[in-house]
Amino acid sequence: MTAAADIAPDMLKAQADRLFLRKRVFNFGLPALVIGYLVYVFFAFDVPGLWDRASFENGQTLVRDSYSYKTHVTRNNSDASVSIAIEGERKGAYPEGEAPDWVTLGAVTVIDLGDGYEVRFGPETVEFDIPDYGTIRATPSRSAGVQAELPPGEMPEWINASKNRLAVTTDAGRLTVTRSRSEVFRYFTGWELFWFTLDSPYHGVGPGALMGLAVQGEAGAIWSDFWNNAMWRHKDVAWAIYETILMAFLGTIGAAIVALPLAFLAARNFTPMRVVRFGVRRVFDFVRGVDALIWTIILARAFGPGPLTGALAILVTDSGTFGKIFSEALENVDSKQIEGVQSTGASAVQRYRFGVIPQVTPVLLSQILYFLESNTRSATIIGAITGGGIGLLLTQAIITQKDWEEVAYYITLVILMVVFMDWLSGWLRRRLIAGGGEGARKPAAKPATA
Amino acid sequence: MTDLSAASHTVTQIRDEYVAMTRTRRMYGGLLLILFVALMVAGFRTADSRNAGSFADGWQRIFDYPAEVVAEAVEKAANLPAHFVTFFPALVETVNIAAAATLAGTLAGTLLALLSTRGMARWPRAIPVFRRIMDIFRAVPEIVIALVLIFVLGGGPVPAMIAIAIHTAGALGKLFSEVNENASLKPLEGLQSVGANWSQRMYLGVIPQVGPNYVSYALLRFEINIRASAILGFVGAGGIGYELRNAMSWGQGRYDEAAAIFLLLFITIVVVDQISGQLRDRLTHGAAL
Amino acid sequence: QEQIDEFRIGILGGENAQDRMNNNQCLADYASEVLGVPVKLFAPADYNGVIQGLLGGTIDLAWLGASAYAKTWMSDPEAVEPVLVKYNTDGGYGYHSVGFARKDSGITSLDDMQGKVFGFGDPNSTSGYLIPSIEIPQATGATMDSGDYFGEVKFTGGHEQTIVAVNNGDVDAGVTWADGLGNWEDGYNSGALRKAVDAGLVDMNDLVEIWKSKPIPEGPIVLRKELPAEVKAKMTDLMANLHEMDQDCFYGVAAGEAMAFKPIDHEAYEIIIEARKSKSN
Amino acid sequence: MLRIDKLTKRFGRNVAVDAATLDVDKPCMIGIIGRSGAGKSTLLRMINRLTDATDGRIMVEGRDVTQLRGRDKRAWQADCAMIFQQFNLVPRIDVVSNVLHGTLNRRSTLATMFNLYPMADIHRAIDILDRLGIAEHAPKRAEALSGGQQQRVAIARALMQDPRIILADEPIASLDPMNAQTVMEALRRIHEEDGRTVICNLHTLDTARRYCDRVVGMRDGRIVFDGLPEQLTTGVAREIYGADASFSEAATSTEIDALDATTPLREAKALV
Amino acid sequence: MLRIDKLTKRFGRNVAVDAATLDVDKPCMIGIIGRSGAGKSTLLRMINRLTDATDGRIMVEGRDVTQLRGRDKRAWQADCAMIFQQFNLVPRIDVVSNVLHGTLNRRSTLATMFNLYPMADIHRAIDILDRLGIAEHAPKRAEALSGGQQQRVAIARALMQDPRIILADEPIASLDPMNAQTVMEALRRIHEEDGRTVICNLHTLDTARRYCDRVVGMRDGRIVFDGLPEQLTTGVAREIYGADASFSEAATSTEIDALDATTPLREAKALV
Ligand SMILES: Nc1ncnc2c1ncn2[C@@H]1O[C@H](COP(=O)(O)OP(=O)(O)OP(=O)(O)O)[C@@H](O)[C@H]1O
Ligand SMILES: Nc1ncnc2c1ncn2[C@@H]1O[C@H](COP(=O)(O)OP(=O)(O)OP(=O)(O)O)[C@@H](O)[C@H]1O
Ligand SMILES: [Mg+2]
Ligand SMILES: [Mg+2]
Repeated sequence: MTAAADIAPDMLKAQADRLFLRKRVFNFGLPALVIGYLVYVFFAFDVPGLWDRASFENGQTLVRDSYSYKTHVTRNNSDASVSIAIEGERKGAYPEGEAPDWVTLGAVTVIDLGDGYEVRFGPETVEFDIPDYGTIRATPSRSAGVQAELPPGEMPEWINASKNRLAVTTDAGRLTVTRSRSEVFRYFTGWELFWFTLDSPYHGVGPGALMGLAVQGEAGAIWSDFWNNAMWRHKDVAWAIYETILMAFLGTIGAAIVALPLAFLAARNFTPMRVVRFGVRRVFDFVRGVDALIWTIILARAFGPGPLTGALAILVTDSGTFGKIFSEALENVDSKQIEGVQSTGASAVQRYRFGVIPQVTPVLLSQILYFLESNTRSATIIGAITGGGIGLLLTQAIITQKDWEEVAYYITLVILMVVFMDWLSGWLRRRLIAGGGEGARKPAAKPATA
Repeated sequence: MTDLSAASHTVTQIRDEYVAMTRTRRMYGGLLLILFVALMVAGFRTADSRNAGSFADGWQRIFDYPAEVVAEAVEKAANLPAHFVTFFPALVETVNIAAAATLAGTLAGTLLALLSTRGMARWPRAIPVFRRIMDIFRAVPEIVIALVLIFVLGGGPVPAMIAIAIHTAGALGKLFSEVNENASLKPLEGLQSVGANWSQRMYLGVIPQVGPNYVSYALLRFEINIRASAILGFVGAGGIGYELRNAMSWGQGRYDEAAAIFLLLFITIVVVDQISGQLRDRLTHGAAL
Repeated sequence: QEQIDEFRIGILGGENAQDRMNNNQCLADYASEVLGVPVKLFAPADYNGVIQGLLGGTIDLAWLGASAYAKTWMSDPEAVEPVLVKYNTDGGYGYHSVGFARKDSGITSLDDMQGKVFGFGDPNSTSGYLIPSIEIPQATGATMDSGDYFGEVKFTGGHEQTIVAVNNGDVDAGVTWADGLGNWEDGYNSGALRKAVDAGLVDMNDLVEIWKSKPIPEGPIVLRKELPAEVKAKMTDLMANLHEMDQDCFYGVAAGEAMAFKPIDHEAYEIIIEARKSKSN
Repeated sequence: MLRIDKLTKRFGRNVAVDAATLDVDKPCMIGIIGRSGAGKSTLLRMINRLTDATDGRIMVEGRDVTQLRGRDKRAWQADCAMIFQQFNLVPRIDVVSNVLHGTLNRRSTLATMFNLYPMADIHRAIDILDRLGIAEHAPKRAEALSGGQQQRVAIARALMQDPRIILADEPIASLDPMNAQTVMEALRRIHEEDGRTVICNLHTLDTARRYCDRVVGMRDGRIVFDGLPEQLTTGVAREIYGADASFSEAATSTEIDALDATTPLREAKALV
Repeated sequence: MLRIDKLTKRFGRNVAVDAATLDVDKPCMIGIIGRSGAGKSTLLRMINRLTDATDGRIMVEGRDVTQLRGRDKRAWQADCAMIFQQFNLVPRIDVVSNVLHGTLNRRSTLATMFNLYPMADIHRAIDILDRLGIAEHAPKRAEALSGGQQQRVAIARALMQDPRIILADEPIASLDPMNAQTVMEALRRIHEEDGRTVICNLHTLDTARRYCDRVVGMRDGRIVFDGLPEQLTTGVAREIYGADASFSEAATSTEIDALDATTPLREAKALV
């Protein structure tokens, strides 16, 4: 208070001006630094070039394909046989002589694509009626390639014709004609055959009717047809999810069991020997620093592909992480309680059991549960490499770049699975760490040390 | 204090009640333990039987592969420095991916956190929406986003960066909103009373309170993201992970490369770990930003 | 004679994991019948997974790519022996590495590729990397180093990625595999191009072939050497007769039309091994 | 100047402010008293528009303030400064910046983000701090100041807004008597020297009597007394506080004089 | 019975306990007084072997306790219970289990790991709690109890050890006067009824005078007084505490009586 007297307001003002100058430098400097860095990254990553290279058509295909399916109608031009298959797959093929109602089989196979679009596979020539454009004719032959007759005028960009191949892409469907075959793809919205494949008697039966049949004692058969669906393979998917969660569970819990005793060796207050502590900590750092994925590859030699390898990879990495977190928790224990137990003449093990464990349990438990959730995500990725779980199905479906509806399905399942594990671990945390507003908050703040 | 209630309880009664309680507790404890052990054992056996090799046969061979790599690396130790130089740009790319993604993710996470904290949200009704968005951001593994984006954008660092940034936004958003919940709302009300708009309130009222915590979490995330970006390289997103995969899957003949890349990556991870650990310590224990 | 208590088959990538498992399930069933032990299928995403399994003794049978076989042999010559190979309908057991570009790029041969960007697939792939990396330099008379003949040489990560990359213009040309039978505009009878065409990813009208390798031997079906002789004989027998026993199953296992699995031995792959050795540090 | 007309606020079933009507025709210093939960805070918060009214109007120069939205509402808030019991400063930020927050409404968001306050504003902030006798703390962080100093920073922020009305919600409730006196005197001086209207929630009668020109008593959300401090007899006070005969004014006092009398007793004890 | 002979403890240069010599030949209640840092806690901790002595001996029935190792040391600890200022209970565990920790030394490690205590012990634990008047809290978690109750749980744990000697390190320092009295009375009763020796660090003279048969004064690690409570004059106390003439006993008092005298003053103030 007395100091006020000897500092004149003018001096204070000058001081404040300097303060604000400094603040502004900081305020402009920091964003400038960030922006500068982003600009550097922008060019280092060649983002402008990326924009040119980006194929948004692929993106559209992907999005469209993820909620729709296509039915292939294929004519083998050498033997004139016509086959119809959902997604062009054998498992989705219509039995010989059968067809969906928009295809009329016969000498001339008529494919009605709706809205006036119609394709006819004739004995020689393929015809495609396109409203507001006209009719395209194409005649494939062994010798002369594919001879296409287009309506007069400039060829629109959705038609791609060459000597040996004609491709027409319209909203109603796609037609390709080559020397060996003519093929029509018609797109439908939905995940076809999700419940039952074509060979199941329950295909196309409404939910109400299914309920009725189920009541009449066909529940087992219905379930089996659904469960063993060859197209979507619900059974395998269920197994895959189970395997993924199993990897996360075994890995996380195993890591906790391994890490707990080791953590005592890395805690200052329990291991006075610096050398031991230093050694154990570096081991933790090492196994943590090598990512689980690399452990997977290393372990694959010993155990081969499969969920156990994945679980062990998680176990090894997380032992390091848990070791670090646990030892930090141990360093924060209250020594009073331990002393209290010690003063009764308890042995070292009893001291740990009653003086230490009750104190660290909430922290440990919440960490373990937190990691259980995040490891479910890791297990998805690890599974992709080591050969198990939903991760493999997902990455394979993505890499082979077809069947985006499967990709969409798997992604949905993965999200649901992780959200479920998130919820489960939160629920367990609340249940197990009862009575602790404190304990319940910790996990959130703690992943910090992860 | 409690003598009133004591009077109505005789010691025998208390004793019986406690013994009964102990019994049930022991029983539940025992059951839980049995259940847990059974789960572990059953889970292990399933995993073991679905694995190509069993645990019992394989554990002696754990060091076979590393030994092979190390042996070749030692034999060609002279090549290592050259490899370090060769792969350094890839390492820089990996670190750049992690840094840019952390930066972007932190900014997005901050926004999401502010929008989903009670008392701060711009549109209080939309809080659950933003929370779900964060949940989903967090739930999708980076690898999935990266693979899908590679399909659209082509390979390279950008898909990886976007994938990691999305995940980071979700993860940090959740942590940040927990930090926000512990921040005092009083300064906000103070700013509101002078007629400050939402962004002014957030920037001047919230950020100064939570800044150090944010930075600390973001640094931690940076550590994690370096690892993640290396891993995404494994699936074709560029950077050192990609080189590591190429070298590792080539196998015999390029293990020296693999070892060099691995060392480079490992050293980076440890160094960043240490630096960020120190910084975070200073942020949480020291005062200033 | 020692006994085995289970038999493990590793399947390599290239197709949807589930499809692969499904296509090979019939083989597993037959094998189980013949051997009298449970048979398990494994389909790791990476070539490496199966190779490590073979080396570590946790996979008993696998159908490897030629390069992958060479890698396995180089790591441990005593680990596996090749027994069978797939013969194509034309009676050969080779396929090709095919170089291709976008038609509108104006590139029609390797000569036009000077200074342009070239894309390999997976560095472990025979057709996607190994063979072209030997044969193309012979054709161009320069190395495959970035900036020497090609402006830049990259790995895209796999056959599918190469096709997408070329189609998108990320790389000017790339290599992938094809059986070399049938017509270009169909993407040949089988191969990565054909799959991409069927999936609607690319239109063959937009692509041109700029290079084609000499025939590459198909990868062998290998058995772990340590297996009891009886088991090896039974499995070899089973697979060799699969096309007669069950046409559908054969189609699935061979991943398409083929003639049969016929015997082969290590010599056929010496050339690949040589190629690989020349590429190692 | 300011007309509050049947202003009502309901929280669910609970009526926090019940048809409060108040007319302020010339700048004056008004003290609002009433016991905890009487609705004092809610009333002020409605005037500043921190809380929306359920019913009724607040008329200022012909405009109904309760109807303002967005930019207009914020402009009104800038015109009617608020001072809080807990100061509500940004603790980690320096004092001048906290004072400068008073100008936020006039500055663009971007400018404030980069601390681009005009020099003139910065100097004025220091002048205001000087007037309140805490200029030398200008560069310190707000949290480093004592309660009384922080409250004066809050007053400085309010003055920085150059408001016509200053609302103060129990500005001295968390201060010790010494600081309380300084703060009340500052408010009084501001009223007298600048001619601003000051409306001040107080929880002690004697403070209201000592500093205010007019006292408003609230009970259960309703305004039950509105008059000169002199009219505030113990009987009236008892009615406002709903207290029985045991009510003693001293119990609510925070005046230094009242306390001074008790201090020696404590010390005496310690010396026994 | 217990002979402490030139017991010394050095922490680096600092001599915490300096050749303390003490002879206890029959069970009695001893109060140790001395100001903070005098070495009281260190002395008790050496007796219980929580801290190792630097020099000197502690003879009990012909054995030198300072030389005991491993099992023997733990057996001695079990025989000489310790009560701490901060209770040192395990807060998350229920009261009975905390008391049962007193039996840890007698039970096998394995059995205790799973909390498998014999029924007889459980019953005895509850009886002891009942004796201390807190039986009805038996199933609660220790952290749910008030300080005085927790200290009684700590005493129960000590009794559970069935020790010959009970060491109490400022057992009432963190308790309010009401609870302090209960705890001291409990300790006194235990001494009288069971004939156990109780050695109790205290920081107030009057407590020592009131409850102890013998008072030991420590100053700078040395024992400077050892006698009957009656011998503890203000002069002696000044010497022990190294205080000057302004020293007043009441300043260290926590007795209820001493406080009662001051309470009316406070109330009086409130009624002014
Ligand atoms: N946000 C709110 N939600 C629900 N009820 C509220 C809220 N704010 C205030 N109330 C209720 O409105 C009534 C008036 O509260 P108000 O805070 O205005 O009283 P006050 O006179 O300022 O009391 P105090 O002296 O305790 O500050 C109280 O019954 C209170 O419980
Ligand atoms: N673990 C230790 N390390 C170093 N010095 C110690 C340690 N414990 C005690 N001391 C020192 O020994 C001296 C005696 O401490 P002690 O705790 O025995 O005193 P005390 O009489 O119990 O005091 P108080 O009333 O504060 O508990 C003090 O100077 C103290 O600083
Ligand atoms: Mg209020
Ligand atoms: Mg002490």
